[in-house]
Parts: sequence; C-alpha cells; structure tokens
Amino acid sequence: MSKKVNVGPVGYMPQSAPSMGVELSPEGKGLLYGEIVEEEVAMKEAAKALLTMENPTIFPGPQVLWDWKDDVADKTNAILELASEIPNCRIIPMPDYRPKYPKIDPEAEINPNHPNLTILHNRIKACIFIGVHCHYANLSLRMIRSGADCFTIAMCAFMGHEEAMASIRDVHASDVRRFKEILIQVRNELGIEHTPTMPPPNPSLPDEKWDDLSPADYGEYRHLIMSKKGEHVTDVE
Amino acid sequence: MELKRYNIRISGLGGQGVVTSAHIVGGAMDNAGQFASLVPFFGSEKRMAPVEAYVRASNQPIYEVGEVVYPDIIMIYHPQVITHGKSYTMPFYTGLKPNGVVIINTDVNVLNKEDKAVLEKLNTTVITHDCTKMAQDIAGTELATNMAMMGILLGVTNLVSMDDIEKAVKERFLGKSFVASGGTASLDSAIEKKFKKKEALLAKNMEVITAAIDLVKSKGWAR
Amino acid sequence: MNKELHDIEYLLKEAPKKKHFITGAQAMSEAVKRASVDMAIAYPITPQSEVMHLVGDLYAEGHVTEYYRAEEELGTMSAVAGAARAGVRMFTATSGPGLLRGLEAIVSWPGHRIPAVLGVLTRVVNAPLSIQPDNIEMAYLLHCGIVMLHAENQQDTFDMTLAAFAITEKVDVYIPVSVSTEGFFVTHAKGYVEMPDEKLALTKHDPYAAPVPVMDNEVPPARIQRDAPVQKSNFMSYLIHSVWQQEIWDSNRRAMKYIYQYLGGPIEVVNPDADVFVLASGCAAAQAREAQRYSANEGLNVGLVKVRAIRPFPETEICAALKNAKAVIIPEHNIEGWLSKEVRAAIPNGGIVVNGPRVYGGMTLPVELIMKEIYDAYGMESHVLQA
Amino acid sequence: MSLQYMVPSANFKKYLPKDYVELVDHGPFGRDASEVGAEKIGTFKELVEEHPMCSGCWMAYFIKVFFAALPNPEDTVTIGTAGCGRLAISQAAVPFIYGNYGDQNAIASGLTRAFRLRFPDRNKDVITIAGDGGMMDIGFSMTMHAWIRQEKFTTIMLDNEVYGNTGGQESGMSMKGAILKMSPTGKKFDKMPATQLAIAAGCVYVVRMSPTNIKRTAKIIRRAIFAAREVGPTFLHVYTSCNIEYSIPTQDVFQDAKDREKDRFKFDEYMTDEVAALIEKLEPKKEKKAAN
Repeated sequence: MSKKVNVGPVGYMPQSAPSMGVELSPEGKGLLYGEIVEEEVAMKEAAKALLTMENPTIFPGPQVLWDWKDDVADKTNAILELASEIPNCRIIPMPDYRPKYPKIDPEAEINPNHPNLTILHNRIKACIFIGVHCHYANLSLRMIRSGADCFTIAMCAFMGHEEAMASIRDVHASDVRRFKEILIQVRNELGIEHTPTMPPPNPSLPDEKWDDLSPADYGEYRHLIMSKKGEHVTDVE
Repeated sequence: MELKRYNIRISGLGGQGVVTSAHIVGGAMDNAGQFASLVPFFGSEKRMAPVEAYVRASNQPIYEVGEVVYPDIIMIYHPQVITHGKSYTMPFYTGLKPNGVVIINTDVNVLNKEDKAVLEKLNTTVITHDCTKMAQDIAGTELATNMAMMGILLGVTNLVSMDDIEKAVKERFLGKSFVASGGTASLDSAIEKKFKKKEALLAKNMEVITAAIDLVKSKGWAR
Repeated sequence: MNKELHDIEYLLKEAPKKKHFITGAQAMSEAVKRASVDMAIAYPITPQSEVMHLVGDLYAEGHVTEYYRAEEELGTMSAVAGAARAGVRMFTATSGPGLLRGLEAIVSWPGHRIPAVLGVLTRVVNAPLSIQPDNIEMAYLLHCGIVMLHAENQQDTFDMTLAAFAITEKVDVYIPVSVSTEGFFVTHAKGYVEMPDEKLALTKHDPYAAPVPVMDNEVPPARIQRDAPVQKSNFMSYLIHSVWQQEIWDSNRRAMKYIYQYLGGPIEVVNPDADVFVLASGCAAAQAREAQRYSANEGLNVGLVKVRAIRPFPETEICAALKNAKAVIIPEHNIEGWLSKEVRAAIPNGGIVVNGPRVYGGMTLPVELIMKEIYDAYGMESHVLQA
Repeated sequence: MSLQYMVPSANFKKYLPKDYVELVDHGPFGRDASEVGAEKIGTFKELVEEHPMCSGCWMAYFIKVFFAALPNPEDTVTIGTAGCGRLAISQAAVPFIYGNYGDQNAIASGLTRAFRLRFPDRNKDVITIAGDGGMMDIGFSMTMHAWIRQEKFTTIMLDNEVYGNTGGQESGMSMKGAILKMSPTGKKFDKMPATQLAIAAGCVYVVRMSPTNIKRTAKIIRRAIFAAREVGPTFLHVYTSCNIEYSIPTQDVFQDAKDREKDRFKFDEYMTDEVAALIEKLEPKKEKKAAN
C-alpha cells in the first residue's frame, strides 16, 4: 500500500499531512500511513509497531491525567491495561502545553513545544498519544515526524490525526480495550512471550519534605521570599 | 419564457417622492407575481437636492444589484434636473440604451439641440407631460406628482394590473414594513397631514395614477 | 430564550422555511438570531452596516445573551477573543476601516484558536475616506488563516452566517469564519430570503468539544497557555511556530468538507460545458449570473463559476470547472483584482484569465461591462456603450 | 466543582511528575490563606517557581507574592501582554492568556462577561497583570474603557518605568527627564498619573504601592480581587523596578523599592464606600479569607 505519511525523520521543514492530501477518516474508520482503512487494520499495524519497535511509550495527555470528567477513571484503567500488555512499555505524560522553563526532564514528561527532547532522549521508536488536545497532538506528531524515527499512534476522542502513522478516532475506554485485545492477538502471532506488567512510575525527583521546610532552606535567596520589617540583607550575589 | 426587463433610473429632487414611487413600482411588480429590485439612493436627502432611485422590473428573477448605469427607461421628475443640472448623472441621458424611453415631467421643451441629436441617434422615445399640473388638477397637490409619473411608467411598461398598483399604494401608505429613509418617512407624514385621512390620500393617489395610465393609452405610448 | 434546538443540517436543509423580503444586514442578523449566540460585541460602523445594531435588538429581545458596545474595533476583536476562550459562542461584524483597525486582533484569532463568526460588510478602506462599497479589505484577510465565505446575495448571507457558526466550532476546524458581503449592494438592498422559524435555533456551543482546552478553570491542564509566546530556546523547538502555522492552514483546509456539506460546495457552476466563463464571488457573482443569462438569450455558450469560499480556496474545483475554458472573465469590486490573481495562480493556463472588468470606490458593476468582455472574448463587435 | 480539574486521576498519579502532584498535595489549591498565604511562602508548593527573569528582579519577586496571595487560584485566569512579567506569569500553574500587544483589558472584558454568563453562581477571578507600556501606552484605550464600562476584574500594572523587555525605551510611566532609549535627551513630559486616571475612569478600589511589605501586599491584592468580584473594576499600581535598565545593583533592589515608597510610590489606597463596606464585612478580624 502507498504510504503518504511515513515514519520520519522527514527533515528540517516537514510538510503537513493535510497539505499532502491526507484527510481525516470518517466515523468507524481509521487512518494508516495517511490512507483511510478499517479500524482493525490500523490497530493491527499499530500493535505490531508497539510490539516490535524499541521503547514503546504511551503519552497520556491532560484529559486523562486529571480527574475532571466521569469517564476518566474507566479510560485510565483501560490505558493501564493496554500498557501492561506491551512489553517494556513506559508511560510518560504530557501534563501541560506551555513552554516550560528552564527545560523539561525528558524522562519525566513530554512537552508539545519540543516533543523530540523526550522522543530522542529515551530512543522511543513507537508511541501512543491519548488524551492530548488535538491541536497540541498535531503539533507534536508533526514535529516527531520531522525530527525522529518514531511510529506515532493517535488514539483520539474526536476525529483522529492525519499526522500519525496510525490514527483511531472517537476513542472510548472500550476502544482502548479492543485495541488491547488486538495487540494481544498480534503479540501471540508474533510469538512474543509476556506476562502483564505495569510500567514503572514517573522517575522525577523524589518528593520534597514539605513538613519541615523553612525559609532557611532557601539560603541566600531567603530575603526575596521573606523580608522582615527593617531587614536589609546585603550579603547576596 | 422571453425575458422582459426594464432597467429604470429615476432622477428628481428631494421632496418629490422619488424613492416612494420606486417602492410602489416594486410593490406592484411583486403583487403581480413579477419581479423587481430597488436601489434606494444613498446620500443626502434634502428638499430640492438631487435624488436618484433605480428600479429593475422583469418577468424573471433579477440577479444584478447596484445602480442602473445603463437604463432602458429614464424618468425625470423635475425639469431642473435637465435645465439646472440637478442630477447625480450628467447629462441626464448618460448610459441610456438604444430604443429606450425618456419620460420628462414638463410640457415645455427642455432639450437643447445636442440632447435631441443624441436621443435621436439612440432611437429614444421621449415622453413629456406636465405631471405636476396633473397632480394639482386631480389631487389638489403637487405632492402627487410622483403618482402621475409612475402612472405613465406603468402605462408604458404595461407589466401590472390596476389591482396590483392599488395594493402597492396601500402598502406604502397604510403600512407593512419597508425601509424608508428618514427624509421620505417624514415627507409621507407631511402628505398624510395634508389629507387628514389616509383613505382620502389613497383615493386621490389612485385617481392620479389612473388618469396618467389613461393618458398613456390615449397617446399610444405603451410599449 | 426557549428555542427548539437543531443541528445545522436540519436548519439549513430540512426545516420548513418561509420567504421574507429583507436587506442583507437583516439577513445576517436573522442568522445570528437562529444561531444560539451567547455573546456579541459591537462597535458602530453604521451606516455602512447596521448588522451590529440589529444584533443589539436581538440582545434586547433575548435572542443573544450578552452584548455590549466596545471602545473601538481593536478592543472589540480582542474582547471577542477573550470571551471565546472562556467558552461562549461569539459574533461580531465590521466594515472596511473598522476591519483594518481590528486587524491585529483578527489575524491572531486563527493562531489563538478562536472559534468566532465575523461579518464583513465591505466598504472602501483607501484614503480618502468614503462609505462606499469596495471589497479590497478582503485581500487583507486572505493570508491570516481565517475561513472566508463570500455571499452573493441576502439568501447567501443568511445561509453562510448560520453555517459559519457550525463550521467554526468543528473540532478539526476551530478557527474563525468570516462571512463577507458587499456593503450597500447587499447590506442595504432587499432580497428574498428563505428562513426557518425564529423559534428554531442551532444547538448550543459545547466548549469542551475542542482541540484546545477552554480557559475556564474546568478542564485540565491548569498550566495552560493556549497562545504560547514562542521563540527558539532550549525548551522550545525551532519548529514550534512553523507547525503551529501549518496547523492553522490545515484547519482551514479541513473546513472544506463542511462547506460541501452545508453550503453545497465552494463553487457553483452554471452551464459547465461553456467555452467562455464568468467567474466571480460576492455580489459580482450576481452580476455575472445576469451576464450568463443575457448571453444564453443571445445564444452564446457562456458559463458561470460562482466562488463561495475564498479560504479554503477551491483550487481543485476551479481547475476542474475551467478545464476546457477558452477565456475566464473575472469581474471584481476592487482595484487590485485579488480574485483574478488567485485564479490565475491556481489554474495551469493562467493566460485565459481576462483582467476585469473591475469597479471600485463604490461604483456599480454594470452587467453591460461584463457583456462587453464576453463579446470581446468571442471576437464579436459590441454595442458601443455611451459614456 | 472546578478543583477537580487539578486532581490527578487516581490511576495516573504515579505517572505524573512530582511537580504536578505536589501542586495539589502541598500547594495552595483548595486551601485556606492561613495555611498557604503569601506570608507562608517557602513552606508550601508555590504556583510559580522557576522562571527566566533576571537575577534579583523585583518584578519576579512581586509576581511570586501575587500568586501566593490569590484567594482562589483554582478559579483564576491571568492575562498579560508582551513584557518581562509574562516570562514568570506564564510559568505559573494558573491559566494564562497572552494575547496581542496591550489588549489584556479588552480580552479580560470578554472573558469576565463570558464567565459570568456561563457560571452565574461562581466566582471566577480574572486578573490582568502587565507592564506600564502595555497598560498605559499601547493598551491605554482598552485599559481605560474596561474601567469606564465597569468591567468586574482586577488590573495590576507592574510599573518598572521603562520598556524593560525590549531593551530600555521610554514609557509613559518613565519619570520626566529620564534618559532612556527613545528619549536620548531626557523624557520631555511627566509620568502619567495612572491612579488618578483609574479613579476618574471609575475604578472602585485603587492602590499605588511599592510592595516592600509582603503581608500588606497580599492583603491589597486580595482586597482588589474581592472588590472586583462584587463591586467593580479595581486597579493596583505596583512599583516593580528594572534593576537592569536602571542599573540597580542586585543588593540595592530592596532598598530602592523602599526609597520609592517614600517618594513617588508612597502607599495610597482609594476605595469607594461600597468597597469599604465590603472590606469591613470580609475582614472583621485580621486577614480572614472570605467564605466562597
């Protein structure tokens, strides 16, 4: 089959998939390499990528990271079930969309303003975007296609993404579970042995000890946060 | 169906009911199941200042919009339009198409030699009649001049029946929403005051129109 | 106000309709009346367009929930962007110099993902000041990413305005939609408009069905900046602004399927087998339609291509329609001929484009001028039009 | 219940960076000012921490205090414009709108009205926080007209008396005689009377201050927000020096702020009777959070 949208890197200035003539799939269909296909076909190819490429990773976005809607609990359960069936799978969240100063910890998160920091640092060759708002998902997917060799999968609650190698639209918890079943089937076909395992937790810095924290912990900057009447600290910088 | 189309430009002076008569022609066409479009003039609306209005009348839907630049029929409500150049379109026959009609409210010769030459070359039918006098004679006011002029136009084009016209006149003076400029609206109310009762106003207007149409018939001006 | 809510397809296609004889400005406000608009912000540009004071009347009657008169257009357009970010359905309209004054804000709407409908009732923008119609201002909108519809008449103005509300809020579009029509020629003139009853209205805006988080503190993430100030740094990619711009134009492109669905497509072709075409948008299309009919009466094989959507520009459709054309006459209401340029660049044989006829500065575009070009295209002698 | 959008979903809590988890577990969301007020900075997870502003920047300090003083951070939207301030404001865990040049008070007008339309029974605090250039020069008409229209939100002007972010040009709020870029021979006219303009335009609560006293600064910010919820537009004119463009040694930044407090930023609080009554009601004793 022809591949309008293929694994990158496509280089310095990517052409957007819609401008190459890729259109979103209609309800009930998926997109695979920019072509409209049966959902199952797209799911199978996506599963194969997750099972055969290095460092498969799920990037959950704000819409599933926070408990803002009734369906979040079920959907997150389904995502974790899926993750547990993918050997060596990791979960790296996209918790917000702003450019983050001074720099993100690429092992702890992915940021739409520079997604390749995370993709390249962790050598991620296959990934799923889920729960990311469409605008930011599109930006990230295109930048990844531009600068990395990563098979991108979009599991979208709305209409899907032209930019992903595989795109599934109108995704609910049941669709994530359906994808999981297909993934298990493909895994068995490929003869990969696996016992369900949860991905490791976020490796970001350990909790600060908030209980005994005091301005003194801020050292030379303490006057900037706690000035007392009449105090004039001169011994800084 | 053969396309019949009259693109009409009306030039007159503020206070003569130019826009009002355009609305009535449009209304009459509508009532007759025919088609018309109006373009109200967009500018200063003062007494005795130049006013122009445009009407397109047809037996088929009308698509085009804007001023009538190339009219089939030109109506001059006041001789000063020609003699004093009180017009937005100078000379008054600008854009007139061949075989057209010019209707001038006057019984004296207001056309100079050059005007006549141009109109002759275009094979124009020039109709002149003192409609102001007609209005005064029949309705007792020169404010009905526009009714007389309109009567001549309707007689010449012969597109609508008397019933259609009467209904349109009623709508204009007795209500049913229309967009009127501030100027014409106040003028309408001035006419109303003069006649005290709207019914009387209507009857007089209809008399003027009927007389004008009869005039067209008697003179053989109808197209 | 209690209304019977329906989707756009029902309102435009299935709902029983009645014919009304109204002005273009009224047609636009009648569409707003049926669009469940939450809020409208106005700045006087009357008399060129009375749309926004008619919308004020809708507010007084309860058809629009919130409304105010802003300080000037930059304030208006910025406030529209603020309110839309808060998740309400927005409408405003402007004209000529007002559009240009608000332009800084308007051209940023697409990038900020502002779903709003903007009425553009065209008028002269060039000095000296004038209130006459001329659509050169649309050229200033061509390159900002906004979806641009151009209405031929009062009916188009109604249909396009109503459809615009549905299109702008599609998750895969979510950029503003402008509905332009010629000031005076359409806004002040009456035409027949078929409309569903005013008790019917478009389904309400769902701010959570969106490609960006609405900024209402109800949806994660907390750390949102929908409109990040982007510059090259170690935490932002070189590419971020480029792909963002691409996303806006992709969204613009995605609007096309809805233009097909709701408005019958980006172009209308009359007599597709013609050898000479008149191609036009807005009220120039009305003049072109008339010219096509006159031509047919005279036995000339002339076709009409009416362009409804200026953005996304129907390049493929126009190329297909003009495939066998020997000449394309493009009448326009502006001096620059922006539509001619677009078409000339889009078709493989741009040489067949006849430049004009064009009128500007408020002048009428007489059908006779188009006819003259048609006669010329056929090598016929035309009647000399006297000055 | 908007706090919910701040609470990590149970399944993913362990997959979130600690930073985000701490915002809820140890941050000010849903907690009382007595626990997490500005005076307690350093003992709880702040809404803004790392930011790219200059070392020793007094504006950055004020912005930290500002975020710590918010009575309802989970229901607050900030709006800014080009300028230094947004560098830190955009790093806070509070939605931030960065529109076009100087348009913050127009955006806030639309946003506030839309919030009141969508959530008539809730308090959603809208705060514009921008520099002197954005508020008094390029955004002047939008600033003034939002006040004149009695739009119910809080305007905070971070006045460093110069265009800092663009490299030190004269602003309307620079002092007469100041030699800056674009005023190479000294500024020819006076600093604009921002607070007088605000009062004339109908702001119901107007304060000019140099924020040297954390406790008072926090109290003023909260008063301005409460008054905007109930009564009308409020305005804080805050001295936030630019130690770069005015060459203030870092160790003198605080002293400079104190000096300004003695002259042109002398503490000045204006309020209408209605606001006075409101404050009376909200602060029966010492600094107490209003019941929401």
